[in-house]
Amino acid sequence: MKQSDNKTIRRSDDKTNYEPKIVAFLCNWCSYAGADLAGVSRFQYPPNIRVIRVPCSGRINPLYIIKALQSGVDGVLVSGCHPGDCHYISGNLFARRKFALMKKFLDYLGIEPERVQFSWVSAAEGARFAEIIKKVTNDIKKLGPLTYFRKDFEKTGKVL
Amino acid sequence: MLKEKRNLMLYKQDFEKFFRLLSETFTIFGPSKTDGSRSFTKIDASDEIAFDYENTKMSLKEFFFPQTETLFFFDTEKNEVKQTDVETNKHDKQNILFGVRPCDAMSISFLDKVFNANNPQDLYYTRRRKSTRIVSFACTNPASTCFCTSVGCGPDSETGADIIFFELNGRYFIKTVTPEGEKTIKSAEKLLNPATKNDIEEKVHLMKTANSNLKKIFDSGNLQKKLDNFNAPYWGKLHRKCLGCGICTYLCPTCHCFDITDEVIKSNGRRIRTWDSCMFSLFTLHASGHNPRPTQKERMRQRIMHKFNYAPKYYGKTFCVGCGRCVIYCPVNMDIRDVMKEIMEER
Amino acid sequence: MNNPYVPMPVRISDIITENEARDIKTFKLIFENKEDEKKFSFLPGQFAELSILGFGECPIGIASSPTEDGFLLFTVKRAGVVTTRLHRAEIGETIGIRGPLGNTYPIQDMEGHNVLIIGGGFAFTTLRSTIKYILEKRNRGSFKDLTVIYGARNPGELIYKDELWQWEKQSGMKTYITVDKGDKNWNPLTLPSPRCPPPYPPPTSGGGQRRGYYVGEGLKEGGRYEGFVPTILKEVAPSPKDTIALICGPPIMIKFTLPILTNLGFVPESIFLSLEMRMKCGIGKCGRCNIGHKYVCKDGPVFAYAELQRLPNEY
Amino acid sequence: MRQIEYEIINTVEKLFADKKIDIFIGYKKGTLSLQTSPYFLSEQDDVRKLVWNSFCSNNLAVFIPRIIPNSKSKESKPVGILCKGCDSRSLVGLIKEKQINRDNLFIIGISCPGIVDRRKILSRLDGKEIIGIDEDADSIVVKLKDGEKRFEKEEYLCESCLNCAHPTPSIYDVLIRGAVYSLQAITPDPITKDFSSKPREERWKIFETEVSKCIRCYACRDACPNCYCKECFAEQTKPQWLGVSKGLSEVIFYHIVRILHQAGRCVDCGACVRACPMDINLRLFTRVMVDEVKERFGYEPGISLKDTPPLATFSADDKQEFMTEPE
Repeated sequence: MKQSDNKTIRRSDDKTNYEPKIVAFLCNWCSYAGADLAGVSRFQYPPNIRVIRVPCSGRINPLYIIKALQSGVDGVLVSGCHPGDCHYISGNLFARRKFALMKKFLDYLGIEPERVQFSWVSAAEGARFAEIIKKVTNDIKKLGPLTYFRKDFEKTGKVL
Repeated sequence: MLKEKRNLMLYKQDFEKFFRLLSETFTIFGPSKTDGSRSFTKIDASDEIAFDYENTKMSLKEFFFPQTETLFFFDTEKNEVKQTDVETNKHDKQNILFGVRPCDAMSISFLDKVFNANNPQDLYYTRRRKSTRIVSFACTNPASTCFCTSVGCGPDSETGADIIFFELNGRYFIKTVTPEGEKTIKSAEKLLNPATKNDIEEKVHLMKTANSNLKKIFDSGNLQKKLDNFNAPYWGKLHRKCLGCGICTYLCPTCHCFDITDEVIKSNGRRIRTWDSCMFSLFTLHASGHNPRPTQKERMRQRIMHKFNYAPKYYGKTFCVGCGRCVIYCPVNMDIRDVMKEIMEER
Repeated sequence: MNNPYVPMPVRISDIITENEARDIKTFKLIFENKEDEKKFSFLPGQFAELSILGFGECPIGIASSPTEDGFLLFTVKRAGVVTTRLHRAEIGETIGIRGPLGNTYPIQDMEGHNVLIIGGGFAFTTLRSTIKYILEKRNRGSFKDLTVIYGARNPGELIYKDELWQWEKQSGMKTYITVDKGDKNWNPLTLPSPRCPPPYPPPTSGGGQRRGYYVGEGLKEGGRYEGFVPTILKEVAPSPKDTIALICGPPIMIKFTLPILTNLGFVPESIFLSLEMRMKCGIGKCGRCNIGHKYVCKDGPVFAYAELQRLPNEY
Repeated sequence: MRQIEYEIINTVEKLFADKKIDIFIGYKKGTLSLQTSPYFLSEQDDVRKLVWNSFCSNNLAVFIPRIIPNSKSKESKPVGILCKGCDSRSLVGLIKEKQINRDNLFIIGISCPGIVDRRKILSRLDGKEIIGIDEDADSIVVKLKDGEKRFEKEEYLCESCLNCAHPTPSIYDVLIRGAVYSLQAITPDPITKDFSSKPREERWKIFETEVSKCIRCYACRDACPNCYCKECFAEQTKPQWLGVSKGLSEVIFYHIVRILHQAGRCVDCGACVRACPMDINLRLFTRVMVDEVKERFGYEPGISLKDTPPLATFSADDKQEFMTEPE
């Protein structure tokens, strides 16, 4: 996760003009193409997402999501092909089960469910992609920055 | 300069005053009642101290050699080391570790040999060590898991301590062990009286009972010779129930192995040292994939040998103080006393 | 007071790719601060911790000789996190160094004696330092005959090639170079011409016939071979008289070399090995590189075979 | 209890006599009161040292992947093992995930009356030294220097045993029947139900305080039979997912990912809780996954060798109410 584009998104703990940082894991065959389509079709959506392209939503290990949250993002979106449309036949259906458990568990621990979201976006759904990004960004904006377990040794690294 | 160790008495009703006088010049740490004497924490009032604890869960080493320590901070963008506060920070206020068990106090004298010795000196450890006095508390009621007398320690061992307290009936018998200890109690001098013959007798009697409660299970000198047999058959068996977790080494007051790694967030980074354990499979894994200790057998052997054979050869001391933490907390009840017995019985 | 954990800055002034597989590179380092350079006095056999901020440290043997002024050489094989990053480094980059660490080859004991150097693979680094040290004009007189036996998997894997070809020709030392498997340019010495100097530079096409290594007598001036180091050692059969042997190489090579040296009549006290272990602190505190009660980082990495025999066989 | 102990000893003796096994894993008397220790015995060893009581807390299945390293290799003789209900469920998981071969095991199943939590008893003794222990069907009698103390087992069982649905082993070669502590198992477990009813901030606070005690000894992982990965994510260096410091962020990361990794595998044996030296109440967080897997996929790990693990399969009409839809 390269964080060189800090200029465009200024993060601030001040809630009013706070811009969340969101990582979007997009499946190569549908959602990534959907995002592309949203771009070429000029559908406007908030610039808060950083896209990481993955071969399939089934490739997502819960580890990646937790790592992203720990590394300083405020929310994560995972998006893949609609059920039945997976390029690898059933990758997204396996993934759906993992997502269900993960969603439940993070909610149970006390992390807001809006922090980690999952969606299906096909290659033809540019508009839907833009809508989903809008929703996710708004949700996370409302929650404010994630402070739960972001790694920050500047505060804790003090010696005795 | 201290000519001889002094024996002093303090009445229990004066302890509160004594504590307050000391806390004017020192920050006091001790086993606190609030966290169930899990570790040594800052004590603000004398009644927070848990006197009757057996042993803290975390050993004293944590205080001088914390689980995670920043060696220095750096900036990866500028590619430069920002100095730590080890050189710059002056710690004006000195610390007292109060109510340390003699075994823990002794363990610090071992860690001194590793970190404080001039070969070269470990500044991080030394700095804390220099600013800290250890006031130990003799054990009058040792736990069933204690085996300090087997490894050359004891319920009234003075090694490593600056002052040692003995709890007598209604009063404390205080013995100053080092010049630093003498300086420590200077401010509370007026509360202290010289010990009488009676007091000394009572103390001697008290420790006799405590000592008799501790069974000597093995002799560490003989054990060292016995362990010279590196390929003894028992190594093939002993480790079998070991899970390979790091409880025994992390809770051990003398285990001091560590790892050095870098952590980076954006361009801020720090080099840290963290506890590591010879029980972990990755401990000795080379980058090439070769591992000199590939199975739990070798790792278990390393732990035992390091404490009872290598350390005596290298530092002249058996690196075990018999605190019993590894015995209490091992999830599979791998009792080091049993292991020792088995080794001693082997012909 | 010096903090033993803080690295000194050094600049990479040159990078040489040593082998065909391109996973061994030699880095030429120059101190950023002159005082650091003065403090860094070492002898052949010692190592140092190279550190890259954000990646960590790795212990590497010093390949340059103390007689080479103004720079340090480190030959690094790409293996772990730090070395992989180091291999991506560019000339001009600043890295860190901590050292010198460990003990040295027994230079004083070696003085006035013949020296036999046996190296394998890329573990030749500290041995190169030793050879350079001995060959230095003002030191050369202190040592008697110098014999070098060096082997690698194939000609492409030989490191310090330029110097090897030079040493082959140099008088006052015998250089035996061997590869496990030669290629068409590798021209091992063959029976009819035992004293024939090796072709230099290696022929570009055709080359000599590959007929395996030479078996026989009379090879006194060194040469090129095909075969494993222990085998060549057996053929070369250096005299144990008044000789100190230094070995550094992969464990398997060491394992087969030691019995041959013993058979030749070398006593364990005259054989010195340089060992490798996983290290972190390099100053005998972090407690992972011990072999028995010796720390490889502090009491080693050089051990007399006699000493090693008394230690557990766990490396 | 004694009766069952004899039965175990006789069975094992016979197994050795018939040359059916070379090694047997059971329990022997521990060196501390209220504790037993895993016992590896071969033919030469003393079979009569085997014990069976309310303190046989270790999940012995954890040793199986370590001593039978390869699932494909057929050992000449199977390994004998004493299995409680939860141990056998762990074994089922290992067999299903091809870590071991069923033919390599000789399982002496034992229906389990529940394991007594020694920490619960110790906390009632105020650090007094225990001289002896007596056990009958319903209670534990702890003998102290100054008298005795009686503890009703029912109150002092481990949390995971209190809500155990399958105290009788699901697979075995020989089953030794004994008293089974029978309580109606409830899903979801009361502790998770109670926890989920708390406000969000409080839940996180509890989670944070619990795991902040962690010293990263990895005992929870090493005591877990289903944590069999040769290389754990926590120790990987390429890439390094997890830092090695004791910081809260790392500890939280480790526990979340470990628990998620165990989802669909965890048989709620409580081995991690009992192994933890810092008394972290791990079950508060692990149990919820067990309940969720059962509710969502109708799957209970370790019950049958036939059904597919929930995350290794799917159904076209799995519920997906949690997916984000545009507003």
